[in-house]
Amino acid sequence: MDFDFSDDQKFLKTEARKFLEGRCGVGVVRGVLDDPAQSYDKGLWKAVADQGWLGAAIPETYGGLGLGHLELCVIAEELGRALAPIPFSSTVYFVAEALLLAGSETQKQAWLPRIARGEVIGCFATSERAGVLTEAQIAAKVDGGKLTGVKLPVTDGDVADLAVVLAKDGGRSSLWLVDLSGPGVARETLQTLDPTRSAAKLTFSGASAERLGEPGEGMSLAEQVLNRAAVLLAFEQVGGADRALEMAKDYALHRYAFGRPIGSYQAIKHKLADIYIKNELARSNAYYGAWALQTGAAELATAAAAARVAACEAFWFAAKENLQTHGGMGYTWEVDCHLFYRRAQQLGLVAGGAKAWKERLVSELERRNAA
Amino acid sequence: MDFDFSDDQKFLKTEARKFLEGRCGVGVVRGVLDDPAQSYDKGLWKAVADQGWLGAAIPETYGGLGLGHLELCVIAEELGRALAPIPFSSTVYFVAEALLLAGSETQKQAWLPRIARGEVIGCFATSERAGVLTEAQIAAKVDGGKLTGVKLPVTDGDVADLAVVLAKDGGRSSLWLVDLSGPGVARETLQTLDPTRSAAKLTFSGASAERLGEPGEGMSLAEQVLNRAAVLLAFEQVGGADRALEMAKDYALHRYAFGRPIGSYQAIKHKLADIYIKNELARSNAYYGAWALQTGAAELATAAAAARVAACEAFWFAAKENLQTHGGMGYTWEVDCHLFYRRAQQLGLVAGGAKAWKERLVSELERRNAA
Amino acid sequence: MDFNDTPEEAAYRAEARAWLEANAPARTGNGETGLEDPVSMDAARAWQRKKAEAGYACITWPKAWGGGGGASWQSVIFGQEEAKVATPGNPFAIGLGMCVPTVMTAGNEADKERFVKPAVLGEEIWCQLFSEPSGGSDAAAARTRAVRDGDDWVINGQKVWTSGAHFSDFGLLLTRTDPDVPKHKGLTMFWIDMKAPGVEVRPIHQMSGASNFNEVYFTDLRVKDSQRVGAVGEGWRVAVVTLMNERLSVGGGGGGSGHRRIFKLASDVSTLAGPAAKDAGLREKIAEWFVQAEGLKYTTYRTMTALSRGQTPGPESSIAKVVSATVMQDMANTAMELEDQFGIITDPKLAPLAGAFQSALMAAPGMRIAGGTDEILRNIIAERVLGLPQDVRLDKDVAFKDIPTGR
Amino acid sequence: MDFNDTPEEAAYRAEARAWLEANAPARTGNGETGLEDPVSMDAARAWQRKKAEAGYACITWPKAWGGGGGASWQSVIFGQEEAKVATPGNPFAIGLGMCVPTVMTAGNEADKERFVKPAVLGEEIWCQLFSEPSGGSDAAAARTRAVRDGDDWVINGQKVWTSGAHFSDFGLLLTRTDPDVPKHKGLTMFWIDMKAPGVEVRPIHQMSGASNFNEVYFTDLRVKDSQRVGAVGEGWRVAVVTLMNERLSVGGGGGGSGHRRIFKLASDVSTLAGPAAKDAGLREKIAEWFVQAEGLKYTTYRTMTALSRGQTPGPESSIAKVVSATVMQDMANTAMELEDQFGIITDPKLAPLAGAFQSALMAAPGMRIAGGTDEILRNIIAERVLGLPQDVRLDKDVAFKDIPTGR
Repeated sequence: MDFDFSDDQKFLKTEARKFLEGRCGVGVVRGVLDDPAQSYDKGLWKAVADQGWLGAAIPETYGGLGLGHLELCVIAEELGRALAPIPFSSTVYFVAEALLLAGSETQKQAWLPRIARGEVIGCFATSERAGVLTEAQIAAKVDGGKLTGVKLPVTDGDVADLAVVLAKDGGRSSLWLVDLSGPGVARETLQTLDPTRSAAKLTFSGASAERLGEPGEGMSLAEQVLNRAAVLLAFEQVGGADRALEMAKDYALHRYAFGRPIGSYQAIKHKLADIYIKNELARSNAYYGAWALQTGAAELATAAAAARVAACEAFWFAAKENLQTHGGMGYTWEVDCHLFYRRAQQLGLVAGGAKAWKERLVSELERRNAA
Repeated sequence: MDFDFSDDQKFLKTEARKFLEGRCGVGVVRGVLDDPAQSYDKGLWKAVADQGWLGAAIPETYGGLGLGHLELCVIAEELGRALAPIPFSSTVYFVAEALLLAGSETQKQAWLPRIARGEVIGCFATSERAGVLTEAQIAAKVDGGKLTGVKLPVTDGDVADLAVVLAKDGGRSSLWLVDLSGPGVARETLQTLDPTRSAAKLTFSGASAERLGEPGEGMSLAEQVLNRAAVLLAFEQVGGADRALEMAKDYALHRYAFGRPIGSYQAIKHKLADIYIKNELARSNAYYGAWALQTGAAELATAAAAARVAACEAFWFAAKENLQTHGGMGYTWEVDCHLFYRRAQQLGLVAGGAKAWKERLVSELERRNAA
Repeated sequence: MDFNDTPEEAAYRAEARAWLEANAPARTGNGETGLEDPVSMDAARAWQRKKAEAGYACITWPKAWGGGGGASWQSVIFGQEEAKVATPGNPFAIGLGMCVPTVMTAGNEADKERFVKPAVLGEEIWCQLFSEPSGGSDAAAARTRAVRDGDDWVINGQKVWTSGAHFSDFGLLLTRTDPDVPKHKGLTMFWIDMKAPGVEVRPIHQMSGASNFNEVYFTDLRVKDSQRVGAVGEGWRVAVVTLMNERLSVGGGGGGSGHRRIFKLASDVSTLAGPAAKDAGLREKIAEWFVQAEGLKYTTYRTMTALSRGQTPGPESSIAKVVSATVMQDMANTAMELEDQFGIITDPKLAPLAGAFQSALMAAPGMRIAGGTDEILRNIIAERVLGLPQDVRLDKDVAFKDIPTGR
Repeated sequence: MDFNDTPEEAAYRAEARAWLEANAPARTGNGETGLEDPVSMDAARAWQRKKAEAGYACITWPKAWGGGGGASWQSVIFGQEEAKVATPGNPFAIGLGMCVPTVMTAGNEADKERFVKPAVLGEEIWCQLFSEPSGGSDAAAARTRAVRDGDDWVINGQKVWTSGAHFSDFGLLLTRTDPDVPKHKGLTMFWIDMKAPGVEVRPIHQMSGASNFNEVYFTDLRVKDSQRVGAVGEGWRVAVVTLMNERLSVGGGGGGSGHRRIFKLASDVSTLAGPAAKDAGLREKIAEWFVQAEGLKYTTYRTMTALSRGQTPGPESSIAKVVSATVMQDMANTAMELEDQFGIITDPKLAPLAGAFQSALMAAPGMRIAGGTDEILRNIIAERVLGLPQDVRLDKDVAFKDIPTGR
């Protein structure tokens, strides 16, 4: 039994934290927050690419470091902790994973090395309207290699070079690769709950689309991509939740009321204990997801759903109660609590909300119990 | 606007409390708890009958006091507070209400005066198996005036003289009056979570049954009876919940830990504040239910469901957190916390669980919003 | 128990309604937007004057002070009727609800003569200057210093979370006049002219983007000793009068319309299993929220009934905010889950219900804090309602300057 | 990260499994009932001796003391394998987990010689006598008096919540030897003979009907000064050693099977909308409970991994009980709602799943209290894990006899 990261992986984590503390201070995050024209921090993106993180889980044959998913998990945790305002998840957890999962040799050769080098930003375009994504919901369609339809919200869609799009071709849906630099693509940046992570409305009018994976397998492939992304996002969420807990703890130790640190009052102590409990449960579920992702285990669907459900709950709870612990100051623009409150929602919604994942989890359990 | 009980009603409440403090101390409750042979306290039943409470809402023409349902509500609150171990709810909230709602003149004349005098104990027999009561669930049937089938659990069924039974006659169900002293009735007392309120399995094999209300209207009549009972039970629950809060408060004031009353620690203070909040919300919803019951308002279905949902939540929370506040002692047989924990479940299940009532409430709201 | 008026109440209501119909325009919109509209000062002042002249402003105050000389049940009824018509925003609430009553209780005769009537007539607006950055939930920890200088006092310091400071004419200011005695003993209250030199008002930028509060800075602000409200060192006693007036105000019924909104959303979106409106999990939550909103509504009715009967309302109203703020946050978060990926969009042109739930999500944290945090309100319920002991206090018997403080 | 053993671990596991298969009967039943069976003393003693002789009892203890002289990862692996086979109940846990290690740390040489080996061999059983009726969560508030009398001490008082007192040979007893000094300074620890005159054991009747704990009364119990464990007045230091050993024991994975049980129930009953198994509200709850149970399971794996790597486990294990006890109570209450009217029935012949959820409902309150209440555990997490300050203590610097107490 060895249910923890290796010393090498922990070293990578420490290095990543040091790196991000230097390159991704809160000033960088606020830079993107306060400037509507800025969708992400280009300097940080470049620096992260130079670290090779974009290709951490991309095999060397495709220009990556070929380290593996466990290494990507520890990087994800640190990116989440730092609220990194870059299109990392869209590019790496969604698009690179989709290519690794379903791409042809040519497609992998064409895109993965450029992704690893940071030359290509990716986005994953599935949603078209409010509500849980279902096959029936999809109106976008491809005819003779040309894509028409509207996708929103598309995280990082306003800055992406390459999109993986879920669209129908005949009756059933498939995944499609769309080079967004081509004609027939209109983008509109959206106002969202978390301006530190951009999102767009993509309107396709006859854009060239190349099929990714088997025809008609779109929903099932999308779900497999979501399972992989859910595990990686869970680490970002755990990183953010732990940081929110540290903020709350630090404030509770140094803020005094009635002559005592507020951290000496049980209302605050127990609130923070509850955050800690949820964070540990989320971390343990995320570790199991990491194991399943790394080993390609049959349990991935269950493990990913459990990791996501626990992580969404933990980050949301930590973010809102950290803000509450800060009292009036926590509600101001100047104090950073709202950055975590916003990001908790962004990460909680980007791969679909927890409610839908609970249903997926229980369906998996039913399958198991039946078997 | 006059949204409170009148001075006369409050006087009745005070008198009822004094009376029950004298006649229904915890010793009386434990007498029934500890003696399996004792299904209820006969002395208390007699005394309550002598007070005329059984007929508080029964018109004088049928031998009652004809006071009205608001008066019955204040009595119910005190009975709940005292954990009265008597078949009051079955006899008054269910059977008497069923007779008032659907009984023929003859049926009312035959039974209500005897109920008011305390000569007849009633029971309401609907459930046959685990799960929410539905028309499909009912197997009991009446053929040529003879009832066959099994009903369980039937609260107070082991001591009742008269049963109102939900059973089919042809395809659809009706309500039936069954004199349990007649032939074709077998009873078996059940082990339950709350031995201070008895329940039985009733097996009918050709017992004489007389229809109560319109044929085929069984489910709808049962629901109307349940709506009335739900409001009255809500007052018992609010009474119990308030008493549980008082117990917790009293203990928290006099139990010391680390040199301070435990009631000076926020963990306890906020726990008790939360009990208070739920109790007040339950009380206010119960008051609205009382108004709807008294005035026969169209809102009764909504008001009754809201009153029951709030009351179930309040009593359960107050009972379990009162026990928790008492720590190890609270878990012992000798301390009274478990009496409230048991009764909270008994009252929470006797008219059907909160989950089903939430569904009823939302269906009513949909109907309203549609209208 | 009866929702109908007594003949006397009915008569007063008819009279009030007639007057309102004659004097106020019919309401437009859903009745909620009114509260969110920016305050139009002139309209507000005009409306306040109209009410005052008709005896409908400060209904329970003596006529001599410009009030209506009426009973509290009358002010309840008028309030209900006024809520049904479109009225301008109310910038007078804090002054007439807290500051001026304090002056009437603790101020000198000259001040009463000077201030009460103009306030009732809407000519002068007041704000309350108690909270400080270092104080937070602990108002008695005020550090703003007032130092005696001949016949004047010189004031330096900062207040925070002040509503309406930017449009107020006067403020009720809690200061520290003696740091060498225990915190509750070294405070003194003054009224100040908000337009005087040495007073600077800055808006506070909230996470929601709005700015409903101000910071107020005092730099060598000179006030006359005659502006003192109450004796030197009696400031906390005076402040308690103000805060008691605040608690007496009936806590609003709270978010009863929420369940309709989420029903609307649920009928527009689907879950993995089908239409969200049929989702049993959502339906259970809707039932729970509805029951809480109804509970608050009828709790308010109970409070109003006590008023109508000439009794002082019980403590029930203290539960309103702690319940409604949490419901608001839970409901908004649930709505995000229903909207799924789409929930991130705040653009009113694209988001379901014009982004109502996204706005609620960003407003809810403020609701849980402003006017007493969830934690402070639970303390208040535990101590004032249930009579549980205060937590251990280390700040009561030492000189204020010696009380430990954070960084 | 992988669930497989290292070659070294695998070898040890194979060896242990072989030994277990040769020496222990194959498990029958679902693996849970074993824990509920009444302790069969003789079988338990025999099994313990067998393990001790094979070096599988107290694996990490020195061979000289009868232990296995092994590493903690070995004891983790043996524990996993032993859990797979049917073994008698374990009445030795408290003695070997807490009492005897305390004697080994704080006791004198003679006591170590006398007690360690017989305990390891299962010949002698120990219980821990710390809690008192007036103490509750506050073990250092012990009032049981030990008064010096020549070479003896005379002990009077009462302990409570003692597991296994009725079948124990010896007990580790925390006493008050000096009420005139602060509470933590006036305590002294002794070992006592549970069969000695002056010791009376009474079972505690729990609300569930069971009696898993005892009260123990001491009336003029005489012990020799040589039975003292640690110096006079050092009792609390000694007790802390005992309690630390308690906290080191890995908190169990917690209720992983619960979701299967409630699935079973849900497939047997229906709601107003149809089969309960399709009820979205229930399904969400099942997902939440499952995620918590899994979280605890993998948290335990993380702890075991730390042990296997020769590190001291982190504080993660402190969350197990506070989570699982609450889940147990919520799940049981939800099951009652699903069973609806029928839920009240406890008769195993009639109740769904033989009344498993009714039993859980009545057991859960005890779970939330025994071994540290929810509130105390949250204090421990906040203080020892997060490093937040202790609450204000009024009981530290005054003489024990002057500490305020309740009625």
